[in-house]
Amino acid sequence: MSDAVLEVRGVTKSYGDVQVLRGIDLAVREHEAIALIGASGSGKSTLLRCIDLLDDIDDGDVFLDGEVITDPACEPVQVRRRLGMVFQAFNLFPHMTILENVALAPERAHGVDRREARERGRELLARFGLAGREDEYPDRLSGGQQQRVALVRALATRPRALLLDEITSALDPELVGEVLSLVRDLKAEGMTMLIATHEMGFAREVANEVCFLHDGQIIEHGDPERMFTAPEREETQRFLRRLLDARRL
Amino acid sequence: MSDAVLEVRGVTKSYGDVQVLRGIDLAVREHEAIALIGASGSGKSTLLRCIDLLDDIDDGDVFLDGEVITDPACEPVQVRRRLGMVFQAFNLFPHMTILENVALAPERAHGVDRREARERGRELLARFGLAGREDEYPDRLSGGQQQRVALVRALATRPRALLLDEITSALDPELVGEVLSLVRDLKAEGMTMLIATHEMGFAREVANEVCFLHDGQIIEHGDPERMFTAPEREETQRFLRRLLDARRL
Amino acid sequence: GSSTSSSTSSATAATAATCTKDQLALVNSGTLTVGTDKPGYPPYIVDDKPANGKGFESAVSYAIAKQLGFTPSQVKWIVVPFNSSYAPGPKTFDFDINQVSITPKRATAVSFSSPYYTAPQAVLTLKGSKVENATSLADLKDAKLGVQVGTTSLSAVQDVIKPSQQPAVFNDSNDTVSALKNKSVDAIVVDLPTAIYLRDAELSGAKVVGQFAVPGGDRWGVVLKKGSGLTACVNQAISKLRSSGELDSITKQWMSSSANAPELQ
Amino acid sequence: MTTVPVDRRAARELARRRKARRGTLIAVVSSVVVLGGLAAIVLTSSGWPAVKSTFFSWSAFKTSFPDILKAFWIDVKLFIAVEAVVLVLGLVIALVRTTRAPALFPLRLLSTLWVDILRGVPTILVVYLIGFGIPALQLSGLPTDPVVLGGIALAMSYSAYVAEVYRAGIHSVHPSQRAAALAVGLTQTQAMRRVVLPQAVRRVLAPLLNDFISLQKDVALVSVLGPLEAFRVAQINAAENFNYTPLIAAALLYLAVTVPLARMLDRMQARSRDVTSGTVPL
Amino acid sequence: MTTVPVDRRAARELARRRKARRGTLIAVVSSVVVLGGLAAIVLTSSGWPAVKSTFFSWSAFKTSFPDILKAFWIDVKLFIAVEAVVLVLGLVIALVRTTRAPALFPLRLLSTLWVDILRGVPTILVVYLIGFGIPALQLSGLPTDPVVLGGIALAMSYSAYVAEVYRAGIHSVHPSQRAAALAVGLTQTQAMRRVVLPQAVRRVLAPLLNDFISLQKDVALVSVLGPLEAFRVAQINAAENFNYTPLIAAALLYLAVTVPLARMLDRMQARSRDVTSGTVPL
Ligand SMILES: Nc1ncnc2c1ncn2[C@@H]1O[C@H](COP(=O)(O)OP(=O)(O)OP(=O)(O)O)[C@@H](O)[C@H]1O
Ligand SMILES: Nc1ncnc2c1ncn2[C@@H]1O[C@H](COP(=O)(O)OP(=O)(O)OP(=O)(O)O)[C@@H](O)[C@H]1O
Ligand SMILES: [Mg+2]
Ligand SMILES: [Mg+2]
Repeated sequence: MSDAVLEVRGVTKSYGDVQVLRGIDLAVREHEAIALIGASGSGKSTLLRCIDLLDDIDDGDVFLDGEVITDPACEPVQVRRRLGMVFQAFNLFPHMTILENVALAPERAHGVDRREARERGRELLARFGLAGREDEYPDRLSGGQQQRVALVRALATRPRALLLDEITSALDPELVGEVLSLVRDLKAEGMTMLIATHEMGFAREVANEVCFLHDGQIIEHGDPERMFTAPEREETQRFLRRLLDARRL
Repeated sequence: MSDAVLEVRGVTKSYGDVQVLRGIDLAVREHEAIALIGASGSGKSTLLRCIDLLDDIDDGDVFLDGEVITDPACEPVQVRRRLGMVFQAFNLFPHMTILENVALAPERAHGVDRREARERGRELLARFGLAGREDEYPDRLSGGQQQRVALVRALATRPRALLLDEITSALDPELVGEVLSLVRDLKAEGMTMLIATHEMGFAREVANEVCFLHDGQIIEHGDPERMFTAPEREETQRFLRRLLDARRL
Repeated sequence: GSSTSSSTSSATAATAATCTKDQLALVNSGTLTVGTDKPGYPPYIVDDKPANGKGFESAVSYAIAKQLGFTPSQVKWIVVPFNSSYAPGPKTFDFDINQVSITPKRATAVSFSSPYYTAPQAVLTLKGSKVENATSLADLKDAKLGVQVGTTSLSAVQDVIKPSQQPAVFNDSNDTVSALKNKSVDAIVVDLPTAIYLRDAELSGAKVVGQFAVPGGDRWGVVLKKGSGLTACVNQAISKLRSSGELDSITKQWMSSSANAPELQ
Repeated sequence: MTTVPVDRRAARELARRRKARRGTLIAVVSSVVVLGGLAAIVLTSSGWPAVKSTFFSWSAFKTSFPDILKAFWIDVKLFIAVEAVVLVLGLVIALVRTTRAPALFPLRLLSTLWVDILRGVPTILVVYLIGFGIPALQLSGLPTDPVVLGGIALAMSYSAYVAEVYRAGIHSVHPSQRAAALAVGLTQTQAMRRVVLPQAVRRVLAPLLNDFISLQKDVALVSVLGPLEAFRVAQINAAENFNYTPLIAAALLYLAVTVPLARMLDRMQARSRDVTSGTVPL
Repeated sequence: MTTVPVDRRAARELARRRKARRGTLIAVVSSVVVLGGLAAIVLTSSGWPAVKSTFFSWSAFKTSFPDILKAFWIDVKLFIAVEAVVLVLGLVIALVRTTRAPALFPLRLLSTLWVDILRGVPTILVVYLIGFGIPALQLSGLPTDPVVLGGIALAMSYSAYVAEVYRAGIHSVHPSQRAAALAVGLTQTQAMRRVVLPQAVRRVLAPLLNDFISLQKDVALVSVLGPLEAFRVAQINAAENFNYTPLIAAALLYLAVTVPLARMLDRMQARSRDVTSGTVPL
């Protein structure tokens, strides 16, 4: 058994006849950030969803702190409480205020006292530059602010690791920076993270390792510097070239 | 009277107490592309909507081929038939097939014969790399393909000018390239365009002029090269710096 | 009893000459259209077929028709739900016969003939119920009583028995009987002929506790359109039937068993 | 670029206002003409006095109204009780119908049958079956009070309608909301209760209100079992005096409840549209 | 990284299947026990023979069914005609209520009144008012056929319900769809007809079906005006023979229409959810 916080071994997953994941191996060690890159439809979201047990896998194993969490005997709710996940579309609860969004899980899932949950929510929001907005509804905030709330919501339960699924791709470009810099801060504080992203510059800067997902397989992985400057596989090169066309490299 | 296809003069617009546009002046000459840049909330979408008469302006005038189209006596439906508009979120009609989406306006708004409208729709779709997908529903397509359909839908009525509202910002980065290259082709064919965009590289390459919208006013405009390398206004500089942070410059 | 209603006083105006078949203003000329609700129960209608001439109200109708000069084949029966018998505007019937009690208020909406029957109310219960052996109206005070909507029984109960609990009111005799069978009510109050019929035909172990008169008498008349010219002729026919004894013999034939229930005071 | 004529704004404002004014004028005039015409035709018709006295008689109204009002309390109490049961029962059925676990197939089948049958069968028949059938079974321990039995029958019938409304609402909430709720560590039940349902209910307020209003009126069906509720009292009054006015009196009582409910709902919907219109404005 | 144990997949599959099987078993057993228990209690109760003969008598069924079936055609014809009118009228009212032009305020007020009043007033009262009131006015040119008048009354009442359902549907379509339709050059009317409405209707199929089913059953109210439709025939049969079985027979006819409708709708909804689930999958 390795000392990884998160470990994925030979995970496969199909939707109907389509095999979306074809044997994924991956490990995230403590305080590390792994970047998951790859084209749309390559299976990034599916992998993160499977790790968070939001989808059943067909085969393989996922370990959290050495424990097999994909065992049918394992209680998914308990696992999800130890992980934090942030989605591309924020997925804030539109019928709750910002503070309610953040305090919901500590209170209901972790049994934290209501007053305390709100107090802590307030603090966290303040730390992420959202003081004074606690009682507003999510749709009053800009996209960048909404995504910051989503990050705070995931952090409020003090997760063992964070799963970030393209958390900036629904944002207006000039709002991307503020969210990325928060993730950068989290990394500096030692948060363990698995980050699906399209922000190559950011991946290069923050990630300890970059994995290129293609057609349900990690066909190339390694040091960020090398991955972006000297990719070995033709598919990786093609992918990076397309981003270059879109001026995203 | 200038020889501009589209001309905007002193346009103001408020939502309730908030003044969103504070006197916009702008002209797009034939075969020209003007890029409209600016932060989220600066009023880009509002301006384009006002030009397409999807919103009433408070003051000022908009001219299309020298004719005041913002006059209350002017029939908005006729004006919209002469302009094409593409939205950030594609806004395809989800209950119609791709071909029906494209053929709807020629048939219903321009009285083109049904058979002919579909024939022409088919041709256009094929030219934009969508042959064989005519009878699928929009949600079966990738974002890039959907946005290409939206472009085809706007072109199907042979508009005098195109209004493009951040048409790539809802796309996965590796799909951005394909849509941008279509717009590049349109420019080459001489299409007159007003383009709100966050893709600075693209704006720099394609636009004849770049206008920086800040807080409802065009506070700086000019040659793309100069705008990006030597912006005069402090607000422009700050905006560009933030994009730099997000690695979008 | 209360005085004759306004409609009966006009009877004198009718003459034999105006009451011939050809002189009458009918819904369908040449035919006497008679309305009644569906289903009709014995002893008023037999087999739910008013046209068979059997049953008290069917027989009365044919007797009136004969007086007016109609042959039985010239009498046409139509279904008139009770609640539509008093709708304003044109009527689909020449007269409607449906055990309708004559009251002055009702007479403001329709015209009534002079009464063809005066019905006593009866209390019907199941053997073993707590009111089985009641001998006076006072014994019924604490009973839960059931009645049928649109009948005089409800006001009879409220005005004469004055029970301590509100009576239960049902849509038709079927529901009323079901409630009695289910013991949701201790007894039901209906007109006497109906009580006898229900006891004999629809319930086993039922008993008519007794009969009582409604103050002023529950007098039934046929319903006609307000101000109908036919009213006088029908009244004339009824009074002829009464004076010739024919009404009496029809009543005896169909309502004979009415007598043998004890009077409740 | 040339300058904007200074009087443009004023001219535009004027033109707009003139157009609006003409529109209003046309609408008002046409409404008044049509309605006034109809009213004139009705009021001058030869039958109007007869219609007026049978449907809109002030004296009949005055004498019947107090009784009807008193009986209306049965309606109100029964309505509130049944509505509470229906809201819960309908929700349970909807939740069962939306589960997908193969293990729950039998329950799903049962709830589908419940909905299909109880929605398809006339409510009055359910009232008969429960109201006359249950006491006829002569089982001890079962309720025999006709009001209670009628209430049970109404609750059964309406739970089927309301379950379908809830189900439509639940389906309309995007699955990503449930995923987000599970991801923060809520259980399936909590995710449903705290995240999906509040949004689902908000979206089906209008059809729910439709069913409330229907239920309020169908409370009158309980009268076939004997109780004297408002509409029955009105019917008795109508039959007694051969005058339909008491029914109008009863209808006014219904309106006094339903119209404020509808207005309140309109306001709630307007507000919830402002606040929770969705995540990303597309 | 270590290798995956080869038997993992099989083990997991097995465990999953065992769990599912146990779940099914529990569900089946509990359903059977509860239903069987209920059935046993009912069937062995001392009153069951009486209940059976009054509600479920085969001979009463056989004798009444042909008459009821014949009368059912009136229901079917009337239902179809009224439903068609309701769908159009309800739509018109909903469209008027969703306009915002200040000029149309009087029309909006009228349609709000229409909805509030006709939804709040018991349908039976509308049937009385139209069915007895209109002929009583003695105006020439107006229909006097009770079936037609009853149909008009039902259409008025249900148009109010259906208008509210449509309105909810229209509000649920994102304004950007309308903007896109206008932008390609469609008129307001075309945008509504071709783009907004098709999507709106799909979203409110379930509550619309609820209202269809209610209407189908309320067709029976027309019988107060005289026509003998199925439920009325069943009631007469029931009252005649002191047996409720004919009502069950009528209910079976209703179910024969509504259950297939419900199943069809379920399938339509499932399909439309697949095809038009929205633009961007968030
Ligand atoms: N619920 C589902 N049912 C069927 N197919 C699905 C489902 N979810 C995802 N897929 C398919 O699985 C594949 C992988 O999807 P996934 O969302 O994991 O890709 P991704 O790498 O996250 O792409 P993106 O960058 O667009 O988010 C796609 O082809 C997608 O169509
Ligand atoms: N219908 C509306 N009602 C009220 N305010 C509105 C409305 N539409 C836009 N606004 C406001 O007008 C301002 C300008 O919005 P607009 O959408 O034009 O900006 P934008 O430049 O297109 O931004 P983005 O890059 O996010 O699309 C914003 O502050 C916005 O909140
Ligand atoms: Mg993804
Ligand atoms: Mg915009």
